[in-house]
Amino acid sequence: MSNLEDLYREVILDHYRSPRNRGELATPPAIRVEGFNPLCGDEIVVYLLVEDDKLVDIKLTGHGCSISQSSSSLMSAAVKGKHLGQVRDTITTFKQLMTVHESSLETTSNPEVVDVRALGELAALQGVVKFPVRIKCATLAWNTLSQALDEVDA
Amino acid sequence: MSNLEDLYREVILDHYRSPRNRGELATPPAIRVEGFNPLCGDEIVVYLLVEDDKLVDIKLTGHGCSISQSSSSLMSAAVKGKHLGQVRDTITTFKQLMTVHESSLETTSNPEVVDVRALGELAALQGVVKFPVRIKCATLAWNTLSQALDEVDA
Amino acid sequence: MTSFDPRRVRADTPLFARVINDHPIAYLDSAASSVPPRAVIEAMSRHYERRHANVHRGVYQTANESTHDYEHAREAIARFVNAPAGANEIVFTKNATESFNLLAKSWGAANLKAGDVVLISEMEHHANIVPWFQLREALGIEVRFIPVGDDFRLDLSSIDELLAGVKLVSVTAMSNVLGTVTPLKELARVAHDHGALIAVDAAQSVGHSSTDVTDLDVDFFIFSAHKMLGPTGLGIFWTRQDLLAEMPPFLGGGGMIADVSTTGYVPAKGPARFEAGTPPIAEAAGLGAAVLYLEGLGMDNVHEHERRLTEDALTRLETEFDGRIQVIGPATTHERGGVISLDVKGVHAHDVAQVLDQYGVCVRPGHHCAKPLMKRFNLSATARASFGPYSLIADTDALLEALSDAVKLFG
Amino acid sequence: MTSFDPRRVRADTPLFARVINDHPIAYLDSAASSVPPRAVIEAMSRHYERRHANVHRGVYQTANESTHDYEHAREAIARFVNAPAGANEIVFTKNATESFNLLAKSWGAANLKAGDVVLISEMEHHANIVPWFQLREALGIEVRFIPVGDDFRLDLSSIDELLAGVKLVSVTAMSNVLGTVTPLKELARVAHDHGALIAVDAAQSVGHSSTDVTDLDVDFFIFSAHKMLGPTGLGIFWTRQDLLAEMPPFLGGGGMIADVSTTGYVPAKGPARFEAGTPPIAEAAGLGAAVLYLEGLGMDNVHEHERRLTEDALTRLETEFDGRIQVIGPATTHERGGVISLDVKGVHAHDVAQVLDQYGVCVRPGHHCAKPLMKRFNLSATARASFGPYSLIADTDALLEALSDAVKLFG
Ligand SMILES: Cc1ncc(COP(=O)(O)O)c(C=O)c1O
Ligand SMILES: Cc1ncc(COP(=O)(O)O)c(C=O)c1O
Repeated sequence: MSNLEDLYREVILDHYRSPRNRGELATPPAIRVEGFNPLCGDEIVVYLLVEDDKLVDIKLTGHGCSISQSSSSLMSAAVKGKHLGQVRDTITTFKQLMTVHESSLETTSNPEVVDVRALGELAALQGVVKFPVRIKCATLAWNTLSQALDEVDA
Repeated sequence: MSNLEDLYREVILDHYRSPRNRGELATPPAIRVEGFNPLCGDEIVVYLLVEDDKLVDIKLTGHGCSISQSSSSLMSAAVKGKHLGQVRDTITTFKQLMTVHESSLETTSNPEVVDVRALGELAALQGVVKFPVRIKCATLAWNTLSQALDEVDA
Repeated sequence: MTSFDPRRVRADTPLFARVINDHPIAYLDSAASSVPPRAVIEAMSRHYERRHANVHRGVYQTANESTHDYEHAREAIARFVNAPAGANEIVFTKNATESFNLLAKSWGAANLKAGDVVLISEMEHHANIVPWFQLREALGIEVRFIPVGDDFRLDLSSIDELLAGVKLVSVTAMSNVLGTVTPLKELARVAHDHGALIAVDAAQSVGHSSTDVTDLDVDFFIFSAHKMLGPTGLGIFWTRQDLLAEMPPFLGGGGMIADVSTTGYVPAKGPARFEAGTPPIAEAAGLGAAVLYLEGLGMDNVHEHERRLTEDALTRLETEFDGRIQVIGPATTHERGGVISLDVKGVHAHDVAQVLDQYGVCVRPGHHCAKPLMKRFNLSATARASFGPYSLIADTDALLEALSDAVKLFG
Repeated sequence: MTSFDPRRVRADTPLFARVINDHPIAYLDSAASSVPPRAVIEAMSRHYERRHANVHRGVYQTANESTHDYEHAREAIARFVNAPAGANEIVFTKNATESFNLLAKSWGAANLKAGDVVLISEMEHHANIVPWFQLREALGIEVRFIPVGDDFRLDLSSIDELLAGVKLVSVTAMSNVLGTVTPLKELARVAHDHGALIAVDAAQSVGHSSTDVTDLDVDFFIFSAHKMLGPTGLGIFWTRQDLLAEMPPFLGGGGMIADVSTTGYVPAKGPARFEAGTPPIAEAAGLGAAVLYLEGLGMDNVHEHERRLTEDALTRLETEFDGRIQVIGPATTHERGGVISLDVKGVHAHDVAQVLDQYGVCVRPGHHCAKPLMKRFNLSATARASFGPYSLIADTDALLEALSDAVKLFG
């Protein structure tokens, strides 16, 4: 059964109360991409500074629930300073973690295919999949980051 | 209970098979008004020749079911040659005959307020009120005539 | 006055048998959608089981019965809102939102031109905003906003200036976020004095208090069946017969025509002109039953019941949380309905609602389709609790207990 | 292949318990609206009794369940018609008619300009005619008609000339008057060869034979839930994801936006952009159940069953009435569905239907919202009998007996 401790782990509440990498970066050289969750009103703005295929800096602004805010904070900590390839891998892994098995209303994360240890603190978000409506809160920042990377490529 | 003999009285079938006053009148001096029943596709065209407050001639064209056709034929026979005041009285009486008591799906005509004898052959249409959807078939010609009289007044 | 007992309403409403996370359901989301009683659900089942057929174009018995139910619902609604010319003034749409699109794109497109002003308010639902923006794109009209004051009420102090150039005032009867009730009679009077018509978004009022469009002296009145104990899939549009007669068609198709050929078409007269295609027939049967049910309760009883619940909840929210929880809306029940938006300091509305769900308490977090209003008060979301005729003090008890826990969890 | 038994379908469908004028009901009006089985009715009752809540904006359990049912129906429909990109291509409207208005007024208004041609046919339903006439008024497009031949089929002999200047071909999959089935694959190919897109009115086909929009290679596909054993109040619009992404908003309101301020709005992406306001939630739950039920029957079984009934009825109508009754439609079941329009010489369709009602036989008289087609064949009305998966030879027996009596009564 779903219960609140699974969702609101201490790491999550900590990142919610003290978000990492809040702020803006000058554009250019940084790029700026906005993400919306129209149904709940969550908004996020991601600033990326990419140099030599490396994400040298990332900043975030926006507002939303503890899940969307902690997920974006955890994300920023996880990808800052990484090569873009690694960033993409992290996104992929995280999205797999958030995959819901749609065979029933019961949902489980996908531990066989996701190496939870490799995720570090991000693994705290694992409990979100038991609350399917909150998955879009957790993935908002990541989808926005994906979109930003596409702009870098373009 | 509703049954077919009530609806399809011999007079009605006779007027359906041999409609009276079919045809057109030259306009002007006659006036011409069209009536539609959009839901069933019935159409009627009424030509009226009014002289000195008298309906000296009436002709009809159009097509529709036995009820709409016989009602228009019966109407033309009932009003032809009458003074407009009498024509209006006949319309009123006929509409009363077609009044449905909406308190339930059960419907009855209104014999207390309608002098059925005064209606002559028109009384054959009395059975229609037991078939509420057909009332609009029976009244199409009459509504069109009403409208035509309004044009005469205008 | 009939004796009104909310526990009987509850017993009549199957959903309340549900247990959520080991708690009896505390449904506090009637502002989003109300919960239909058994009589409404059964009216629809009966329709499908006994008489289902398409309307209007049949002569056989079940088609007559279907048509009768459908038109009967139109009469019931006309009576319920006291439409001066009865059922001829009631158009059935799919929801209040379609009704607003009908207003903007039929009446509006025919009667407004570049520079004309439609005056709405900062506390409108998107249903009464976006169609006007769309009309602005199409025609170049101006959309102007009546501001909302810090007292959470329409600021009518400059209403005469605001009305300059206005052809239509379109305002909510009751805010679905603040609970604020609009002084409609007064607004109708000043609008008419300035030569403007007035449209009312009654989605939040019709199921909670008695309605009289004739007495209000308004011109358009819009609401949804699913917010008055009726089904989804059915909206209502009322306007005066003379205005309806002049409105051009909106959606085109079967049922809304008098004639069609390969060269053109002639639209039908009356409400039919705006009801293209197979209408929501079973839904109308359900709405008819909902009107009967509400009439049985007595709308004044419903209103007084919800007023008392609201008064109690407002008092307790004020006294039991040391200012940690702010009510976004008027503090008393004066000109205010049973919609209570909460801002819990330091806890996002989504998280509040999530914690409450563990207690079986159903509240809605978000912007409630009223983003301009949220921006006005610098909020991104509230957690909204709202009452219906079946609500009990026990629901408020559950709400407050769960809120305490949410506050504790987030520290 | 599953074993298909129409008597089981009948036993599953509560309406068939009805007795009309002392006769068991012979429901032969599925082309107007089909009769839902118990599973569909119960899915909707269960929705209202157990999980009713508005969708999308809630986090509590019944809101999740509602949302799940609603989105699940979208997936079921995507699977049922084999939409290449799945549920993201399915928009829910209120009926097929709204879907056509969406096509004309969103895609059409954005992609057509004065002089562009929309090619429809003489056998279209008003739903696929009037919206194009409305667009002609608004934009000055041309609406052109593929003629129908004396064999009651589209006359495609001049299709290349007809396609000159055409941007969109919009045709019915099956005529609701004639029963004629359109050669869609062939039409899609020639339309595409001429650089035109193709839209399909599948209202009459989807509940009666299997559908594969990918294989047909069409661009838009429109139908109604209530003609496929589902509820009223719900229509479907399918188009390819790339086309959907480019379509501008149609109805404005809540749910179709990404953002709204006092100065403007940003529309949402995907199907949501076209689903303004509270959607038909219970209806979607019903549609989901209808799809499951039809999948259980097997659409090929349903099709073959109705084909046999049609073949039998056509033969008997031909042999038993000495030419007094004419079938307005193809004489064999080759490229023809189970819709049989009758012209009884000397008896108006309304009178035919009235007499039939005395025998519990439900047929529909009238122009069937296809007036241009009626004019083409110089008819004002036909009496139309149509089959569904629950139809039996006994229904045809009742029809023929009642027809004999109608012929006798009118002499
Ligand atoms: C061929 C055809 N197209 C469109 C429609 C319109 O469907 P609806 O009335 O559900 O909008 C119908 C049925 O009335 C039809 O038979
Ligand atoms: C004030 C108000 N107006 C309009 C609407 C729109 O109603 P619907 O979603 O039924 O179209 C709502 C509810 O969502 C509302 O609360």
